[in-house]
Amino acid sequence: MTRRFVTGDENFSPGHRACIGCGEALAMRQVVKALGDNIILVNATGCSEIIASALPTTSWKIPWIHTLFENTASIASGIESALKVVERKGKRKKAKVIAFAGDGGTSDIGLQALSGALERGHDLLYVCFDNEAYMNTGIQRSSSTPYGAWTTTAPSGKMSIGQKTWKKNMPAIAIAHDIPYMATACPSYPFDLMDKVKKAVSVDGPSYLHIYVVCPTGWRCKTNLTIRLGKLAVETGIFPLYEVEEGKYKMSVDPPELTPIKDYFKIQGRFKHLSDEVIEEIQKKVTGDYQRLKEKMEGL
Amino acid sequence: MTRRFVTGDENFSPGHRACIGCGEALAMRQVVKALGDNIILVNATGCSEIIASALPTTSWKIPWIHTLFENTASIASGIESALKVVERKGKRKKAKVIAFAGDGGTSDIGLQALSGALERGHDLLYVCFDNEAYMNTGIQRSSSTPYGAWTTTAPSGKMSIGQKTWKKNMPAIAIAHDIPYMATACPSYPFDLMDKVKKAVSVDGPSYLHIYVVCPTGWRCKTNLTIRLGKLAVETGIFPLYEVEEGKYKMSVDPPELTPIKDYFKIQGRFKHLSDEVIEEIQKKVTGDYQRLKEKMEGL
Amino acid sequence: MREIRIHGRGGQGAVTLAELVCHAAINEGKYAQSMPSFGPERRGAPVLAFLRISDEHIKIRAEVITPDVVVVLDPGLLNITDVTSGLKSGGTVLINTKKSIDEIRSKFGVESRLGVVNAVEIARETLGVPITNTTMIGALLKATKIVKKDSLIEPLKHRFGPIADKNIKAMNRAFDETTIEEV
Amino acid sequence: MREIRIHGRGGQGAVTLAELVCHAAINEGKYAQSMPSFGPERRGAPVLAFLRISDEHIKIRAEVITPDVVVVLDPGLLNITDVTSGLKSGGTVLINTKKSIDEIRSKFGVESRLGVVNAVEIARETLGVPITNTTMIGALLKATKIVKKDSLIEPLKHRFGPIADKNIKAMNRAFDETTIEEV
Amino acid sequence: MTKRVGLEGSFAVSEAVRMADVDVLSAYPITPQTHIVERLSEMVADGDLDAEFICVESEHSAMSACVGASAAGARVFTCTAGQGLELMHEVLYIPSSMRLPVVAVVANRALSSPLSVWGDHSDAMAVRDIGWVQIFAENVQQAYDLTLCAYRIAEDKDVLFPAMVHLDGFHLSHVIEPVILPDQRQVDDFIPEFEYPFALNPDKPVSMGCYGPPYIYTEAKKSQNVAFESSRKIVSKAWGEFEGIFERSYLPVESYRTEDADVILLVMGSFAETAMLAIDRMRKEGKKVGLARLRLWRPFPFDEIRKAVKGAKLLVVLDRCISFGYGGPVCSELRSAFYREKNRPDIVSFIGGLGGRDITIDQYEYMIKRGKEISENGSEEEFEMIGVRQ
Amino acid sequence: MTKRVGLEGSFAVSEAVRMADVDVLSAYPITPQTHIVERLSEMVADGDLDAEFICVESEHSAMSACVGASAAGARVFTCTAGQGLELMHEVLYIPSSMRLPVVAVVANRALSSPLSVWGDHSDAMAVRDIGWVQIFAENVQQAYDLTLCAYRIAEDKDVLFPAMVHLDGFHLSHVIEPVILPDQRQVDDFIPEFEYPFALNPDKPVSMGCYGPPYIYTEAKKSQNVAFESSRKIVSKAWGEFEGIFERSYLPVESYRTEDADVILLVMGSFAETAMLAIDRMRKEGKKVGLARLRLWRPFPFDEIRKAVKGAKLLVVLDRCISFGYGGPVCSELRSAFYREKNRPDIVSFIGGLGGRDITIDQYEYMIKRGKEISENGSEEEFEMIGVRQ
Amino acid sequence: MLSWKDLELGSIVTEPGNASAYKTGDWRSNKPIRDQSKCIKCGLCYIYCPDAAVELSKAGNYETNYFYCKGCGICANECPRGALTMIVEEE
Amino acid sequence: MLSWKDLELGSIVTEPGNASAYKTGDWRSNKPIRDQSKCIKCGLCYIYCPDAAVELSKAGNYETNYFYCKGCGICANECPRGALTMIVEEE
Ligand SMILES: Cc1ncc(C[n+]2csc(CCOP(=O)(O)OP(=O)(O)O)c2C)c(N)n1
Ligand SMILES: Cc1ncc(C[n+]2csc(CCOP(=O)(O)OP(=O)(O)O)c2C)c(N)n1
Ligand code: SF4
Ligand code: SF4
Ligand code: SF4
Ligand code: SF4
Ligand code: SF4
Ligand code: SF4
Ligand SMILES: [Mg+2]
Ligand SMILES: [Mg+2]
Repeated sequence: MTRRFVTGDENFSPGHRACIGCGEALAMRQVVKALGDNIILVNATGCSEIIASALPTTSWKIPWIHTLFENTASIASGIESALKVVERKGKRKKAKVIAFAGDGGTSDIGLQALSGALERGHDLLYVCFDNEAYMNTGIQRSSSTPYGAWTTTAPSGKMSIGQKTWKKNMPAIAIAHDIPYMATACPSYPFDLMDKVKKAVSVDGPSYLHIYVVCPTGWRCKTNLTIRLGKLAVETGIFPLYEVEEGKYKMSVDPPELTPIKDYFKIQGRFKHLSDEVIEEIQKKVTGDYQRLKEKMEGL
Repeated sequence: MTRRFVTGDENFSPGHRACIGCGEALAMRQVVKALGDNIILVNATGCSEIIASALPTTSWKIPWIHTLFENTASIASGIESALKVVERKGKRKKAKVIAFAGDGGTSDIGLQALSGALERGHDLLYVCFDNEAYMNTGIQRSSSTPYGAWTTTAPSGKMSIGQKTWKKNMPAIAIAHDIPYMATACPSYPFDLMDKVKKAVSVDGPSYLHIYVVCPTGWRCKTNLTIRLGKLAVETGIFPLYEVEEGKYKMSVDPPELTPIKDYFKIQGRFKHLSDEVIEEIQKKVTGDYQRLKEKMEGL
Repeated sequence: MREIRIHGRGGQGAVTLAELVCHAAINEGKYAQSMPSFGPERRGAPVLAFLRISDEHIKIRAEVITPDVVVVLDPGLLNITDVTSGLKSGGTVLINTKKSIDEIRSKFGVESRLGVVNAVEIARETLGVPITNTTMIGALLKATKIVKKDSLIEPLKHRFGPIADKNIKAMNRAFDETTIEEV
Repeated sequence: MREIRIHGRGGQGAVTLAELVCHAAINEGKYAQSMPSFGPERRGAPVLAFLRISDEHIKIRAEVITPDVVVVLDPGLLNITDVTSGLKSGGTVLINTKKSIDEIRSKFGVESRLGVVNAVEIARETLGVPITNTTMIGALLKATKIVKKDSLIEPLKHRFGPIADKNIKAMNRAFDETTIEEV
Repeated sequence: MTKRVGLEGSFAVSEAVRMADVDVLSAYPITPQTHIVERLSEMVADGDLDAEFICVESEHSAMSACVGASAAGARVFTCTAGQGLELMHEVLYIPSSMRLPVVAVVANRALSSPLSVWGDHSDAMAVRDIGWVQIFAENVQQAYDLTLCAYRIAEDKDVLFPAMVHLDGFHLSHVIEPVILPDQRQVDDFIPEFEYPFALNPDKPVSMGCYGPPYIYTEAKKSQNVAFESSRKIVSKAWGEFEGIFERSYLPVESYRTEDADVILLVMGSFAETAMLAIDRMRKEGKKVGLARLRLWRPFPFDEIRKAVKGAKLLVVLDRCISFGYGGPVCSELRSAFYREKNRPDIVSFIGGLGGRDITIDQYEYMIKRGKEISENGSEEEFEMIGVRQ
Repeated sequence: MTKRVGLEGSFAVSEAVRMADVDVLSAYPITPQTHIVERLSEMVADGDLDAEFICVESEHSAMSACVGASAAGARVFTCTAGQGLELMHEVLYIPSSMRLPVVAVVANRALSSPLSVWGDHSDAMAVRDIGWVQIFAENVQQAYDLTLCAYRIAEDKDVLFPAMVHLDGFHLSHVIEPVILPDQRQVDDFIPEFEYPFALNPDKPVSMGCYGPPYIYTEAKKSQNVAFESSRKIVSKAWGEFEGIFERSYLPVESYRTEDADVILLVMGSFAETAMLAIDRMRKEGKKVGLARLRLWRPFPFDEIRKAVKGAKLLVVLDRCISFGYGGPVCSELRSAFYREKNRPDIVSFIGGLGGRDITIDQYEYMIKRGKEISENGSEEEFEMIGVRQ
Repeated sequence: MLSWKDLELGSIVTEPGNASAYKTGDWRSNKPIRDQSKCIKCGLCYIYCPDAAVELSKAGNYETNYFYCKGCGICANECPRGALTMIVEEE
Repeated sequence: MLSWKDLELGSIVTEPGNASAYKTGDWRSNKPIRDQSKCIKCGLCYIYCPDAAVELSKAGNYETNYFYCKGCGICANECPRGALTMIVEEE
């Protein structure tokens, strides 16, 4: 059934070295399936890059480039501009430029390059794979790590509950750049995800996709829970699926009632130290944020 | 009259080398007046820094540090953290840390450092002096330069109307970081400005002030129009004065009717090449944006 | 100096095994050194860890290429790697397996001194999870006496806190249950 | 080689003066070099510009310290700087002023060859703005014949486009109206 | 048809970029480089140059965008100075190791702190290990010529390394001098249309920038260095071709009145011509002195410098950069290059011209004299600083 | 009471930081430095270290935050590696020129591209001009000791420069070895509470980082360099004090069996002890060979290295870094240091150990032998690369 | 063993997807077994596999490619029909 | 002329506000003249001056400090009473 709507090509070929059950690798696979062949991929340092490019091998069947951790959007900008001129001068036709980066590469060290690219209006799609920490280097906190989560640099301890800051709202920051298309997605909802990828690449100008990806290694959970946890993130309202087209908000999945976050927390090692009070505090924040987000939706 | 509400101290002492009629120097003066003595100032490279610190002299009477162009918020973060520990360890009492930067230092090269500082929740006030271009280096475009404006790197010409991108919305980006206090201000409204400075420093955590400052040199206007142009920016809705406290929006000045932008454009050299059509296009955008902003206001 | 190489999979604790024994040796006043194979290997991928123990300051700082002892945490690795590679003559191979010594010898052609123990079963039963690194320490100590068994207690306690006791038990059981065939 | 130093204020076009004459000289086939004082001086602040003209390739690349000619764009500068500093013996000072040669000599003690012209008035009347740089080119040419007056036409056209003619007029008028006193 | 015009150094560079028909420009303004970006912006705005100008938000992105554009097969240009070159430091390693022929012009500037917008060679020296071709200009004509040459060199199929042209901040970037501009056809002959062999292209997918485990990293660096070293001869070849077309010649090491010189002064960049005036003066007094300039700094011209200095007893080196706690980098590398030579000159080290400080003709003369003293009697110090107020 | 424990290199560094009672930590994770930040995070989370840990968004900010905190009078620490050190390159000049005693530990790592998380000295060499005290550790004990010493040195009122301790990525950072930990009181004696003379403080306002026109820039650099040079003797003094308290001794240049050596091998960092094994083997065969290590790299120990090599005919230098188109930086600087000496050894250059490639005992032996050959018969190449697959 | 001369310019890899020769099946400790009789060909196991280890056979069946399957158990967990069972990999 | 030995550690400036000795009045080409009789002491000229060149005298009058006044004309432009006039600076 699925195969009818989805290409059988795996331009991100198997044989990659992601951890067993990696949600990021899965998301990459789904995104690449929806992208087609006429693309050029720019990859930030991070799991997405390191699992697929040990010299002298590559998992990539489409043109792919990695240079550094923080400059992905700028490399992509350069390529996009080059393609523009090269096409204008009649040398070659344009391809769509796609950037892949983790949450660290996006909301921390690569934020400025991204902001610049969005502001300048390059015709490219930037995809952030948000596994809520620096996983490639071994589970350090990022600004995208959720409040209360354990990481190696925001460990729980006598003086610490784990991550002390609330998750940076990258989708909101992207939207504040007034770009034509922004959406959130999760590979637990593959068709929604692939639809959004297609919409995003069809836009002329910058688009941004923020994809929630489960990392069993960093989240300290079983490898077979990758899909389940992604669904729970959506069903609890922790990671709402929505899109913003030309400033208009639309909810993609709107559960009639939000599942309590503790259902999501309890199957992950990174939250196991949290007291009921802290969980309650987080529950309030999640509910409130979800409510405020829904208020932005058109036709509600 | 004025003097009754305002300190006579000039911690930013005269003898500075700003251009004749500089709006940035004026804004700095007003901000510093409202800040009091128990502060430490961190200054990005830019006009604000270069006009007041030629070795072996300084215009500053409060502790002041400049290092580079892009790292102002990070230097400030370091100082703030140091003061925290030093106070905790009983060595010295805290002072408020203030960061000064231009629009380039804020919305371009220093954006990431700023975003990090806001996210981490340091107790500091970041002030952006927005003169809508890189003035210190001679009027190059920044992402804060308004659409259509001439600058040396976005010159008008046969193939160009000047700046081709819409002004980056730094206040919106700051708000997307969920900080406790954000406000826009302009030294043409000195009491509003100074009130906001005082509110901003009284907040515990990060606050952001975006101050519109007229640059007669870069805007190609007469030196005596600095105040007038600031008022026009507000009255046309080009630069609305508002504040956002804990997510709640409030308009500071709300003209019953917006002045047409051409009144503002026509006394500045940087817009003189614009056709009526382009001005019309900009007028629409200004009106629309102003409307959308007003919709966010509480109790409207 | 004795050199030990541990074969495992990312996430199985090969490095922890090396570390724990290293600490034990140092606490005994010996010189010791442990290190992982340096690389970005992921959960599931075959990995190595290394250990050296000596009576003098150890000056070499490189992967162990000619081990005196090889410890294999995951029997599946036997299918895909030659775990005996570089083994010094007279060296020992210790394998977590439910197979017998003879089966191993015939199936994988291991000719050296060989020890086997069903560490998965021990770990499942003692720890509740099939994590075999602390268990295999028992086998290592049985086969080599490289450190005293008691010397492991403090490192295990430090590392595992409340679940240290279970791990000590697993180690002890493996010590008892390891079968070694000299050659 | 002849060396010229121009005194002005940020925004008054001292550098442009140097550039225009430099271009004129180069177009005549001469060697020439012009440069600003290197620094972050702001609109209003006293600034310098430099010009060298020679029949050979110019190898020195430093500020002019011992000028043959000094051009002063803003009379106010006389109050705050010694514009004659380093002037070569036999050198010339050219000042935009409404004062007479005698007044200048007595008030500021200038003893060298001296030229004055009311460039502000000329600029106001010809250009509509008190920007005196192109005007003072007229004075410079009158005093030194360092390049031909016609040689300025192309550079002025290139630089000022539609308003070049007015500038040419201002230059010509200053050329005519400059009073020079030899010593 | 060539023409002789007055051009500011920055405009001369811009002309070269325009005539090279660059596809993508990406740069961030910084004094004293600003006039280059401004002039290029005008050219693009006026349709005189059909290129995309990416107005990036920082130098880090400027270089990154160039890397991306170059990987996509475009001819690219960037320019920067001082702090800007520092901010892109990490990125600079990329085009040299990925073999992308990015061309950059650096208007040399001193480094903070204290902040200085004025020229010295600290920025240029901070990138000497990175594997870019580095060429120093000494006048405005050279700023034009060498920018053109940078494309010819970088894009040669036997080079494919990035190239950097250094012109001293203000002293060259802000000075107007006469320049001979060639005909466009001459330029087209000299730098033909460029096709990168592995441009990112869906028709022929490649992976660029895979990571290098220990198994392969040393080999990657060996192949990079061998290729870089061998591009030295292409530099000379390109300059030979340049001379054929444009009738001006360049050499990796250029000498001035060194034929029978006992003492040779060595400087780089815009100070060279002023130093010639000192040499002229001393020659007039009968002193056997000469001047050498490293036109090519990387790849380092070992053979050429050894030849150029042959016979001299003393080499006096002026560095415009200080490696703190060590000394002048140019002097250090020259000494190393001569270390194993049979008939090597003594080499004495001076440092000066920092942060925009000029060096006068007198000071050059002093260095030569003092250099001889040091050579004969030794010195307490590893180097001497010139023109510092005591 | 001292105690002997097994510690990973990264944990040893963390222990030193904890015992130094650092006030502000600011770092960004990067392999192979991660274990340091992780361990320190734990210490702070558990209340074992009363410090603010600023989890910055990049290395550029990590160093900037340290600069800010140091200027405010705090004792600070950061650590990084490879790309991270590169990304903070511009910022590194600030504490050295503003005289802020920031302490950084660098887990040396090779530079991209190709990306390598493994060790070599390219990152360390890329900062050799910047004016930081640079010290190389060769085992885990030294990683601990030298981190402590870095505070003692950096904060000395006659130094007030930032200091960097280099430990080789993985080879030291990820290896557990026995370490002798001192008593807290010993540490407190060694590094007393620190008060920066001009800390940012409203009670006594100063302006830091004013800009320097040409009028003053050269003077600023002169005073910086003189102060930096003279901090060399404080390094030795500090190590003397260290020995007094902790009974382990360090020297700017350390020698191993060099007494009567004809040939001296020179290496830096974690390779040194393995090289000793090669020396031992050759000594057993009666060869007069020895080993020298630069413990202190900046300020460069001119006198000490000249003394240490006195009498040797040949110095064989192994660089773990390549200055592309030139050669090994350590070798180059050594040659320059010996250039004007009367009885100077021949110096031969090898490069190896790049991107995590080990050097075997056999290869050290080879270098010594091949070095002699080259010394006698010369070589086509300026340097030879070790362990590269042909 | 590659020599330095074998490396492509800039260490570029010119063989697209050559990493597919790497057998990630070697990582597997647990193995999914499909009961085709229960399978309704919904394809979820296909679209959810991080390692693209589920393939549609010519016959129209979904089958696990054990060359790549790392044994995460996602397919088994998500199969709406319980057609997949994880078993311990044989030694 | 400062020697290198005169510089403070790190070129720090320890004399707060010593730039106030710099006479920016020298930059002035136009000069504001105040007609105190028209002045209502609103202080706008004070609060709007970029150069802090308007001072309140002991007598309670606003007065221009020509040591600093650069002559921008802002005060004159913004004075609600037209109490300020710009005149050309004398030679
Ligand atoms: C300048 C620089 N700093 C740090 C690193 C180390 N580093 C590489 S990947 C990474 C974390 C990546 O995190 P994220 O972007 O979230 O991607 P993930 O690995 O989680 O998919 C870090 C810290 C680097 N390569 N370069
Ligand atoms: C890394 C770096 N890049 C560029 C510069 C050059 N630079 C200094 S200030 C400046 C522009 C400042 O613009 P803005 O922040 O808007 O402040 P303004 O001068 O307009 O007040 C630039 C480009 C620099 N100092 N450092
Ligand atoms: S660490 Fe997490 S994101 Fe990275 S490969 Fe493993 S599972 Fe995937
Ligand atoms: S350029 Fe503009 S902002 Fe800068 S000092 Fe001059 S007027 Fe003020
Ligand atoms: S998920 Fe289950 S039912 Fe669906 S195709 Fe796979 S095996 Fe068949
Ligand atoms: S177990 Fe995991 S890897 Fe194997 S086929 Fe199922 S989903 Fe794919
Ligand atoms: S603005 Fe005018 S009225 Fe007001 S105080 Fe100044 S001079 Fe007086
Ligand atoms: S003219 Fe300008 S500088 Fe002078 S007092 Fe008035 S506002 Fe101030
Ligand atoms: Mg991540
Ligand atoms: Mg600005």
